[in-house]
Amino acid sequence: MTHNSTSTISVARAIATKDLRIEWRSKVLVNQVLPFAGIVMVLFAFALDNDGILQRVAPGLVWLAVLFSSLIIVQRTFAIESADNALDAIKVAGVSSVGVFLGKSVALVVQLLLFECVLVLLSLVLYQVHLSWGGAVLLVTVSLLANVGLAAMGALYGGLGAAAKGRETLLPLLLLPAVAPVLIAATRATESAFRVGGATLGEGWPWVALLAVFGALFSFGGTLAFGVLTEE
Amino acid sequence: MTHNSTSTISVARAIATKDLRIEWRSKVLVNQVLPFAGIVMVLFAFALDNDGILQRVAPGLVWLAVLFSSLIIVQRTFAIESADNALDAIKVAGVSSVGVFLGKSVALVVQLLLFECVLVLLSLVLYQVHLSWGGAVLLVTVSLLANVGLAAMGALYGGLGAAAKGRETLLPLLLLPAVAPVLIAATRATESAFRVGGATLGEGWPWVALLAVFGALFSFGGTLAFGVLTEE
Amino acid sequence: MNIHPFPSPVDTPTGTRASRGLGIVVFLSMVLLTLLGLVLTDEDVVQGSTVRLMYIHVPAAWVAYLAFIVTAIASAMYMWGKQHSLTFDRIAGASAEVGVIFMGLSLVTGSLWGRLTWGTYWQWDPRLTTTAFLFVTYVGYLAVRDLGGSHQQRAKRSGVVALLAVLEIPLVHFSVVLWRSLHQKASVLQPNGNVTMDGLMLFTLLFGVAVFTLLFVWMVLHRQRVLTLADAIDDGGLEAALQERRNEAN
Amino acid sequence: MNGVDEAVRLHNAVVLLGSFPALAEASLVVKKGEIVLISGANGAGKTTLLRLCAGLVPLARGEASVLGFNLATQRKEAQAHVGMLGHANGLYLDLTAQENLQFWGAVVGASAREIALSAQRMGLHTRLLATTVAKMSAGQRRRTALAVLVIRRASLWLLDEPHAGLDAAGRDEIDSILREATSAGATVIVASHELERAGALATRRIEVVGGAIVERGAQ
Amino acid sequence: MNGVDEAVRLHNAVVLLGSFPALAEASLVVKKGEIVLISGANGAGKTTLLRLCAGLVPLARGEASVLGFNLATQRKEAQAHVGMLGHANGLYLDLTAQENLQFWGAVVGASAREIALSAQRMGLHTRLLATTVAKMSAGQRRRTALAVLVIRRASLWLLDEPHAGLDAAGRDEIDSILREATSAGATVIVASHELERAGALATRRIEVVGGAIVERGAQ
Ligand code: HEM
Ligand SMILES: Nc1ncnc2c1ncn2[C@@H]1O[C@H](COP(=O)(O)OP(=O)(O)OP(=O)(O)O)[C@@H](O)[C@H]1O
Ligand SMILES: Nc1ncnc2c1ncn2[C@@H]1O[C@H](COP(=O)(O)OP(=O)(O)OP(=O)(O)O)[C@@H](O)[C@H]1O
Ligand SMILES: [Mg+2]
Ligand SMILES: [Mg+2]
Repeated sequence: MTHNSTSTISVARAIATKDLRIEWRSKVLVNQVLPFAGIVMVLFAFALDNDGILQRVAPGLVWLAVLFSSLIIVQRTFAIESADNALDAIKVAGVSSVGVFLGKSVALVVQLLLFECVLVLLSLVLYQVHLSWGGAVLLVTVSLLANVGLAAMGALYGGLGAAAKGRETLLPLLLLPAVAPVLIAATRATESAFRVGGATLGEGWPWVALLAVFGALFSFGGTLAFGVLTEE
Repeated sequence: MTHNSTSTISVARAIATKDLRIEWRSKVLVNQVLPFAGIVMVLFAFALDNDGILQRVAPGLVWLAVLFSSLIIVQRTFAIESADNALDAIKVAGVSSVGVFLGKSVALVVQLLLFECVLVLLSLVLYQVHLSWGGAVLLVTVSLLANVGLAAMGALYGGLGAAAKGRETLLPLLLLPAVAPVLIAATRATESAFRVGGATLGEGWPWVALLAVFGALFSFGGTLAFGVLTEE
Repeated sequence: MNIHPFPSPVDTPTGTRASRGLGIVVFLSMVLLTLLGLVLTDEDVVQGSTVRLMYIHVPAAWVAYLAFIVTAIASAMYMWGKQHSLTFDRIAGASAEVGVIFMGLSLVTGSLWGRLTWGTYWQWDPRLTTTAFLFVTYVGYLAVRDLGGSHQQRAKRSGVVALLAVLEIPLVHFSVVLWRSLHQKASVLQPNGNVTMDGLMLFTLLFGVAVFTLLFVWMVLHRQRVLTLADAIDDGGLEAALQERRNEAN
Repeated sequence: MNGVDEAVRLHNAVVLLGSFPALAEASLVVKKGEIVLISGANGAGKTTLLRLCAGLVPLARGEASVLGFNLATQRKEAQAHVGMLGHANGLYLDLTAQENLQFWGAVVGASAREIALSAQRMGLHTRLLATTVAKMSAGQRRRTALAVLVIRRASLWLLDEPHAGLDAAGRDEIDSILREATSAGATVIVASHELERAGALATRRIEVVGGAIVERGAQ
Repeated sequence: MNGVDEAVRLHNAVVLLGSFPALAEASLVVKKGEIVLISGANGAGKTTLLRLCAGLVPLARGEASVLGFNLATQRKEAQAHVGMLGHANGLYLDLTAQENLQFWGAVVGASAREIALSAQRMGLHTRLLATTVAKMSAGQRRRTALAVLVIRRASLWLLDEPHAGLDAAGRDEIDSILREATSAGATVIVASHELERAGALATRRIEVVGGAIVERGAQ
């Protein structure tokens, strides 16, 4: 009598669509987190504006801003589930937890990409960075790969925090050290893309490889671990 | 038959005690926001460590970290009230809104002070700043006064955001420009205290005066405006 | 079924004979200002032709200040007036909207000018930064007006914000004195009252201020009437909604 | 004009939530000492009616006064005498029941004895008093919220589905508390879907239909 | 051992919340097709019992199986056939009722027709379907949650105070939905404090006392 249980893919799609629709409807990230990140970058520019320091640290600032925004985005994406205890409802539905993990991750990747586009554009204007075509290609690749890693770790630890009620505290503690390597690799690669401190484009690509490894590792690990971390 | 309504002061005290007790119990700020701010500062030390840049921008970094933390603290202090709709209960109690404002502000000041102590100590260690006794006195005065301004504006606009449900979006938009002068004055004064870029201690005190003016102005304005912004 | 108890707002003109007259005057003075700015005045000794940007940049900044001050005064009149008349609130809103436009204009012309003289669109200079903050503050003010709730509530809330926000203007104005700044020091109105500028340039600048002020008045007049009609539409919508709600009861 | 024996007087009151008229020209007079049961379909406007009386939502049109205070101009004065229990409990989840009660005691000026008494009445025994609200069951939270309400000693009690979530003993207790309050001169307005239970308590019954009020006559 | 005609079998089940034994050696057998009413004081353990059957809290000791699946080892398999309505509604507040239903439809694999049908049954008319849940009244939210439950077409229905917040029409509707479900072979367990209402519906009644189960006999 019960419905046939749906496939992992369709669960993932339903969750990702729903998350993106909620963001589209509530615009919390666009209206709240994005201006926040923007103002962070403006204030940094104001605090550091002398002697070309700003250009030198611009890549680091961009990725710091991404990192903080990603923390808030992860928190928000699980706050949606806890608000009226939809998390329990999803658990009782007995659907594939891999599907839930993938859905959450995809929604996070999409939102992070949007953020990065805006933040990178902002940094080009605010920090007066010059970007060549080759640099742009490098930057896009870096963003994509870095996002996969950030999103996978975010979904994993965000899920853990939401499952262990009232322990959202754990999120930054777990997430920040875990994604620090991603941050560093992305910063170094962006330095090459922005050509700061005499870095050349060629120096950037090895970092991209590293990001790809992290992304793959984190997604794989997340897929395996999510069920264990969030259930019961 | 109803109780005599309690005085503004006792309402303020009840609210401040309650807020601090909740923080003491839940440790959200200490466990969540503080490590976050700490990691920001470490990452900066990591990103900027050359040619004494770090020492030069240390004051700016400290106050930026304070500012971002203060946004999160303000959001948290009003999230407590909205979680089970205690805000409505407080309104129906018909207590003095000045009392509510003062209570919230005091709790914010205390929490901000705690944050600043940790962040300043951290900056001394991380950025290898030397602090003289005179500098320390200046720094303490600056922190106290800057906090009053931050807390008053935070309580005011946080209350507005909480009252207009679902529009917490406004908080950074309203709060950041309003407290930017506080940030600038505090940074300049801290530069004197840290003696960076050849600044002398004496140069710091006029900024303290400015901070005092802001603090007084914001507290006064907040006291008058809070009721109007949060009611109905 | 037309349930609106008043003529359709769509057909109600926002102009009157007086405001149309004012519009014509503004238009003609604009033409004259363009002539003065582009043709009749000389190049600056140091800045060359780029100085012509001043005739927009400075009036726009000053009229934006004026607009924000008008917003504050109108808000005060709403709050402390006996009637709590929404007209004042709408004037405050209209004036802030126009002020944001002028402030934006000043920011844009300033950064163009900066590109020409300093070689960069933007510098993290106190005047520029505080101006940007002032701009953001009034964008925030407009967002508060948009929060929803009753009209009176909107008026009260935004009135408070307007009174707080106006305090930032002195900060922007004195920022060049307070902090070491790249930006032009107060060159027209110096603290000691001296005026240091070539005659026709000064005249053009002041004429620009006058024209922009008239433009401001004209825009606020119309905008204020549009806001009045928008509020009326809201109220008219209420009648229809009430009717529908009563129908639920059958 | 506002009779001293009137607890609530609404005249063509309109309340807008967003642009939706949750109350559409509702008129109602409640005398002091009454226990009024408000019934009505889901979404009819019961909660909004109570929130209007508590001064939590602004009046868009019409007139409303509570305990002789005009809600448009003397809201704070009215609120000082009004106690409300909404759908939400209004508790701080990270504090224990005891700490919640103490906070409200300090805010409304109730003594430690009153607090202990009302906790006892609502069946909050020692273990529960020391439990944080976050760990309580639904009914235990509701009991804590009711204990907070009791120490308010309000003149006008507004209750939104007070019986929901309470066990049999809790239901009896709240009924006897409300009866005591009215016999001491207070007025009670209860919105409820449990018509038998609340109807037995009420001295009068009204129905909210599509944001307007329909009298159902005394019981 | 697990009889095919048993929907729930608990044997000395212990559930710890933190370190508190919310269920203390509860034993219970529910046959397929039954409608069981669980009553009990606030904090007795009713919600915990339902959450155990839904596989939402781990078993600390004892045995528990649902629809023939052992909860310790085959939780997912059991959950695929279980539908639960808790104290909370489990809805997304920023989505409309329609969008919530569509999401759950996609997750559990229900067709658009089923969704439309269950929305209609729960009285979610066009305006409501297009309203975000955040703007709904308490009862309207509960109705949406019930509509979501209906499209689950579960074999075991677990309901925590399903009547609370619903108006008279909603109460009748939910009763008839549950009767239909059991006549189609499903099993229903209802925790409730409204003994008259839920008692009339139930085929059997049990009471939870201090985390253990006391039989009250068939009605
Ligand atoms: C984005 C860049 C700029 C911004 C945001 C900006 C903003 C302002 C503002 C707000 C004022 C009014 C100040 C007051 O009287 O309180 C002002 C005045 C003025 N600005 Fe700029 N400005 C910018 C760039 C420039 C540049 C590049 C120049 C010329 C090199 C310039 C020349 C002037 C002059 C001459 C005045 C009149 C000064 C006085 O008498 O106070 N500005 N600007
Ligand atoms: N922002 C809004 N926009 C549109 N409609 C709204 C908004 N907020 C509330 N509503 C509607 O207003 C009505 C509010 O009703 P209220 O909460 O007073 O109902 P109620 O009688 O208490 O119902 P219940 O029995 O379900 O608690 C509902 O129909 C709801 O859908
Ligand atoms: N983390 C915890 N620590 C201590 N006690 C807890 C914890 N979590 C829950 N409890 C207790 O466990 C019991 C849980 O009961 P449950 O929610 O199952 O009650 P219930 O029968 O549903 O009550 P109600 O009728 O109020 O809904 C309560 O007594 C509660 O105080
Ligand atoms: Mg209601
Ligand atoms: Mg329960």
